[in-house]
Amino acid sequence: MFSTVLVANRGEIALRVARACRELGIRTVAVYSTADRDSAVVRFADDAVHIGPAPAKAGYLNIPAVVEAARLTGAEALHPGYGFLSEDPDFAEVCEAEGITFIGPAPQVMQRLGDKAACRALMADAGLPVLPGSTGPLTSAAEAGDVARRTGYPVILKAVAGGGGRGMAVVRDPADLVAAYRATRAQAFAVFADERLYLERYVEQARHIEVQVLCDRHGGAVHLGERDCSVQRRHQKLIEESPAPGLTPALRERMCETAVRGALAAGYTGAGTFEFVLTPQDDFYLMEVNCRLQVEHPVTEMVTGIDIVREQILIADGQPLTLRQDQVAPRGVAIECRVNAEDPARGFAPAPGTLTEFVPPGGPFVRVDTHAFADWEVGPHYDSLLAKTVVWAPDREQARARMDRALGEFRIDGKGMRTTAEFLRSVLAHPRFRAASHTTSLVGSMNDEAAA
Amino acid sequence: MFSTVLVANRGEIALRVARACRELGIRTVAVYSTADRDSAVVRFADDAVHIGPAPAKAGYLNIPAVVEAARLTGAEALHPGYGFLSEDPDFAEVCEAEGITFIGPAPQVMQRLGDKAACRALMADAGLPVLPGSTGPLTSAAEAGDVARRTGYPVILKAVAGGGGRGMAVVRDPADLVAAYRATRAQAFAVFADERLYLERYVEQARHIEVQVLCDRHGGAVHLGERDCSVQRRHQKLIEESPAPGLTPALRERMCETAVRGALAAGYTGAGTFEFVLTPQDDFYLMEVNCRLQVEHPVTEMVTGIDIVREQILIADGQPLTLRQDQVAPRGVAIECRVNAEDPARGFAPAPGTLTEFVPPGGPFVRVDTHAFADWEVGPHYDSLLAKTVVWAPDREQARARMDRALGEFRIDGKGMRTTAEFLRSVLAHPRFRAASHTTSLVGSMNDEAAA
Amino acid sequence: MKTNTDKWTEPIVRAPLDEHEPRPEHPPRKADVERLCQGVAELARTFDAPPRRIRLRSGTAFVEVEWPTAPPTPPPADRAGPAPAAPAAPVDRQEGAATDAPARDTRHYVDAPGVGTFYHAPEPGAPAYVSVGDVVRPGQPVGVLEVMKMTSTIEADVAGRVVEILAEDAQGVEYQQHLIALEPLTTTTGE
Amino acid sequence: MKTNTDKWTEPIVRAPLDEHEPRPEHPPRKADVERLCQGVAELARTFDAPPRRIRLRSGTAFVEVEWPTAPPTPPPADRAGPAPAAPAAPVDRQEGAATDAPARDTRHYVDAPGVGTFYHAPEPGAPAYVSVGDVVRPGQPVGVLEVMKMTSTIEADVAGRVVEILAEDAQGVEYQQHLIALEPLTTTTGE
Repeated sequence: MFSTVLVANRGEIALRVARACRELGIRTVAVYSTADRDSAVVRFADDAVHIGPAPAKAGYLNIPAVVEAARLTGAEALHPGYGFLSEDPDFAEVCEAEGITFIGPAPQVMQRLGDKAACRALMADAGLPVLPGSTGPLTSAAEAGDVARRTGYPVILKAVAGGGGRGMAVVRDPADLVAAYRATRAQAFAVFADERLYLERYVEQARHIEVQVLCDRHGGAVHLGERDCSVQRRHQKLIEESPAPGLTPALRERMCETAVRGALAAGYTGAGTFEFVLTPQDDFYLMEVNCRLQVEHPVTEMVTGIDIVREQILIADGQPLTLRQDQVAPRGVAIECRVNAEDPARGFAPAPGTLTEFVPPGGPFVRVDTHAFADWEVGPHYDSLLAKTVVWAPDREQARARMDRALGEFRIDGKGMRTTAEFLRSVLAHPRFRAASHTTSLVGSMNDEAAA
Repeated sequence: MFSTVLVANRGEIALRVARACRELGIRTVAVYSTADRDSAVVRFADDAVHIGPAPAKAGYLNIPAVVEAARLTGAEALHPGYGFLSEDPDFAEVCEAEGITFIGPAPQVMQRLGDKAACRALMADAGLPVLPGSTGPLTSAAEAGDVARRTGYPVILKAVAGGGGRGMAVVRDPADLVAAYRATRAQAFAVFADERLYLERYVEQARHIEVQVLCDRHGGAVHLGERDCSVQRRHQKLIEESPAPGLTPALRERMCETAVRGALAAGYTGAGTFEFVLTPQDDFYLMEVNCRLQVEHPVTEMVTGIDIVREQILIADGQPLTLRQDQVAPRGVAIECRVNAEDPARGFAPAPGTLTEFVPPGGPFVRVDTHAFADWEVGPHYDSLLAKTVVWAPDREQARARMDRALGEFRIDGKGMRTTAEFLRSVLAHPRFRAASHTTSLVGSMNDEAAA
Repeated sequence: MKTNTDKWTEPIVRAPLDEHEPRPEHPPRKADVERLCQGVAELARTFDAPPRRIRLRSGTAFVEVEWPTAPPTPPPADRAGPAPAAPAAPVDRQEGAATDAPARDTRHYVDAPGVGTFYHAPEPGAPAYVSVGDVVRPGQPVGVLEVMKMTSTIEADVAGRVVEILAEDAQGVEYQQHLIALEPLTTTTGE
Repeated sequence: MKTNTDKWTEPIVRAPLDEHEPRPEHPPRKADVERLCQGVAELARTFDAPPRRIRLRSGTAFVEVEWPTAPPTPPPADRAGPAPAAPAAPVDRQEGAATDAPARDTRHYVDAPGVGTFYHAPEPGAPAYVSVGDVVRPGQPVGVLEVMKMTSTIEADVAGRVVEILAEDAQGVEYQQHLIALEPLTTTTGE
């Protein structure tokens, strides 16, 4: 087992990873930017290295700084968390070259699955269902028009290098396609420095269902069930739950098996997520594969009892999975709500500030993954996630009540601080969410209802 | 279902109960003494009534004040927590007379089981194994001598009204019996205003195993498995875990079934605990029955997924158990450590003070039940329990590592503040605890080792 | 007791604050300031020269105290009492000490000795023990508290004129709740 | 970077604090403020002249205590040093600026521009770029930083005399770690 692991991330996930390391008896090294010098993970870790100034590019995205920090502190492995360098094949490759184990899939696998057009093609070849659309990156607006005609409208244009809900556009009217093609291409280039786009049919009233897989380096693979992440605001997840409510056992089984098949076909290792769109007719199609730990991994942990970060580390250490598929027995229902430092009254604009009070909820079956504490400054440099609130209960209605109780319990104060806690409670209370009949359009329609 | 429940307690358990009520949609009323006016449960509850000054006798033990508070706030039921009035049959009776549902067993049942000599006799009649000893309260030192000769030494003298580790004395040498009888009798009178004693054989190197039962008001009864509470300091529990390590399935089953049989024989309703002593030869004997929620109930919740306080409320509401015994499926291992505001270096003397910093541990499968927060004053008036730290893991070794990580994560500061967190870590690291070969003598022998 | 509508405000807060037991709505912040004040006072006391100025900020709260440049008096080691003959008027606005509401200073409260129901009269239909404007002497009954069907008389503990009856007839009251406000008859009027 | 033995102490803390980026070990707490007050009081007591002003900041909390410029009383007996006749110089104790180490006030640091390995010389066996006592001009190389096998020269950004080399040869350093302390050659000496 590794004696030292460097956590190449910040915020709650850095703390989450460091906790898993400590429980495994591994010495932890945090890296931090100037803005994070007093952060929770810096306090927690056995060692910490200042890698750069606040801007991500100079700090958490600074590959030489992170790699040097690992080298200087004798870290044998590196956990990238999510975001930042976690899906950067170049980074994984540099780690490998430097003799540092990258806790994640092999760089070539990341490369292939990270290119969404290539991933689509690879997975289609492996027999996974993909939405009708382009077979590779589009070469022109005219080609986009041809493909769209073939698949039928509405369609969605997506950046090949996309992620985080950026670089996509839904087109409902053929007349809008060319303009949308150009705009999305420009945005893709601006955000990802890669202007390539692909196109596929867009499913209205769809649900976002994703399957968590674990694959070791010896051909072993299991799934840990699925998550429903349909509560989204502009393609960003707000609430996630496991199991996905209302799936028939047969459908659930089929989706999970499909994900494992895809993972094996791709030579995937570590923890990965297969994201599917599920239509009202119970057809499902692969959207993308996430080659990293997901923000919402705790809901799967709560229902399965499996510590996914621990499994990631054991797999990276070369150990075969000790878990057999028939030992994965989800129990009850887990829900996660992302409490963000955002102001719902101002279009969910980030609301940074210094916390004068921060008391998260507690009590039975409530888990709060957070890096916040009283006196912590929620700065403007990074994402607005403040506290992932996760609850478990024997059934969905109890879980919902527990989450509502937990969200109401937060005591967060500070000049300028606003959070999404109350907004999330309104989603939990929405009849469509209660009935689990919601789709990814729920939050948008709630905003419309509020405006009406 | 009750629309309003009054929580007749303070500290972490009051908050615990109020949380369960809120999740059930029940309005909560806290009562508080002057010392607790800014407490967590007062902040949390929907309503709060100031019932008296800090001394327990004038506040939390003040039956008229508590009952009036319930009446004035329209509380239909009352949860007594543990300690204070929770095992007072008179209080339960007054509640009944006032039309307030007491969330606990019937007063007569509490009366009978609370008298330890009567309980012993009743349970022996029901076929439960009790240690050889007196059949009722002793009438004289001479009778004590006779009984002790018959049962064999060592023996233990116990107050009939005892509890909380007080009013007991182990006698190893017959020459000490008379003096011990007199001293314990005097102590029992001083503490419980009831000088009656009984005597039974004392088992050296025993384990303390207790079984959690739930009984509804319709004859339904289930057990929720057992807990091992062998880590004790002067008969006070410090660490509890479930399941009890190393029990054979047959022995576990026998102990649990015995508890259910006893509960049904006593006409028990609600959540109760049957405490057994387990000998190195795997014989077990009933020690006592606790007619209330236990401090350590969370370990059972963590392995079973059952919210015991919720079940108490549903039972008190007259609902039949929806849980069948075959649905109670403990999973993994849960451990609880009681982090107390005590100074281990000064014989665990209470170390009250004002918290300037209080950041409890977090992360996966860690639950901290606490009423503490930064700026809270840990006063001298009540018990020293600061934060019940509970972890779950798939196996005992992982749970131990997780607990060690969690305890190390506490950030507790304040003038005069000392806690047992580091001491608890030393117990977790002790070879006998690690091997689960420890008995109730572990902490005493650790102190001896430290002194040697 | 709390109101149902605003769970952080308790009725007792609406009554004038009891000086002996201040009930801050946000205890932590106030505790900070208090502790800071203590710390600074201690710090200042460690020097023989009295300070000329103390400025103190905690979050949004700010306090500045300035002494005359040539202090004729020895160090104000004990800041409890009002500084004698301070010409430059040291101002300390901490905790809203009370020049703006001098009436409150002299009020005296008859408090509930426990939880129960407060009655104005010894029995239904009977006249109330006291009304606003009445003068009461120590030991004079001013109301009745019923606790679990047992009633006990509540008596004035000082001589005074009733200026307000704060609890309704037949109202549930909690421990130490102010029931009746008196203007004591023998008041040492403050400067 | 942290040391292995004391996980809350970071090497950079042992170096003089960078004025522009103070690095408290953890965010301010009341305990800190108290401790800070005590520390300052102790520190101030070691000098025979009473301070004129103490300013103290911890997070959002800020305290300033100012004494009259000409304190009438002589130093008390219980002070540590007997040194007499120290002028009542204005003392600003904020963040360890210090009359007992006046050199620090004027020190200037060459910091690491990133994480890497710091070398004193351009190549193994070569003489070090600079030694204590050397005078450097702006732009003069003072060391080399190796980052992922690429080296870059670190240059002095002001003219000055090398007073201390703070990082060993071939030592791993983190971003903004002080490497070399200079006494700037053109110092505007404070009043």
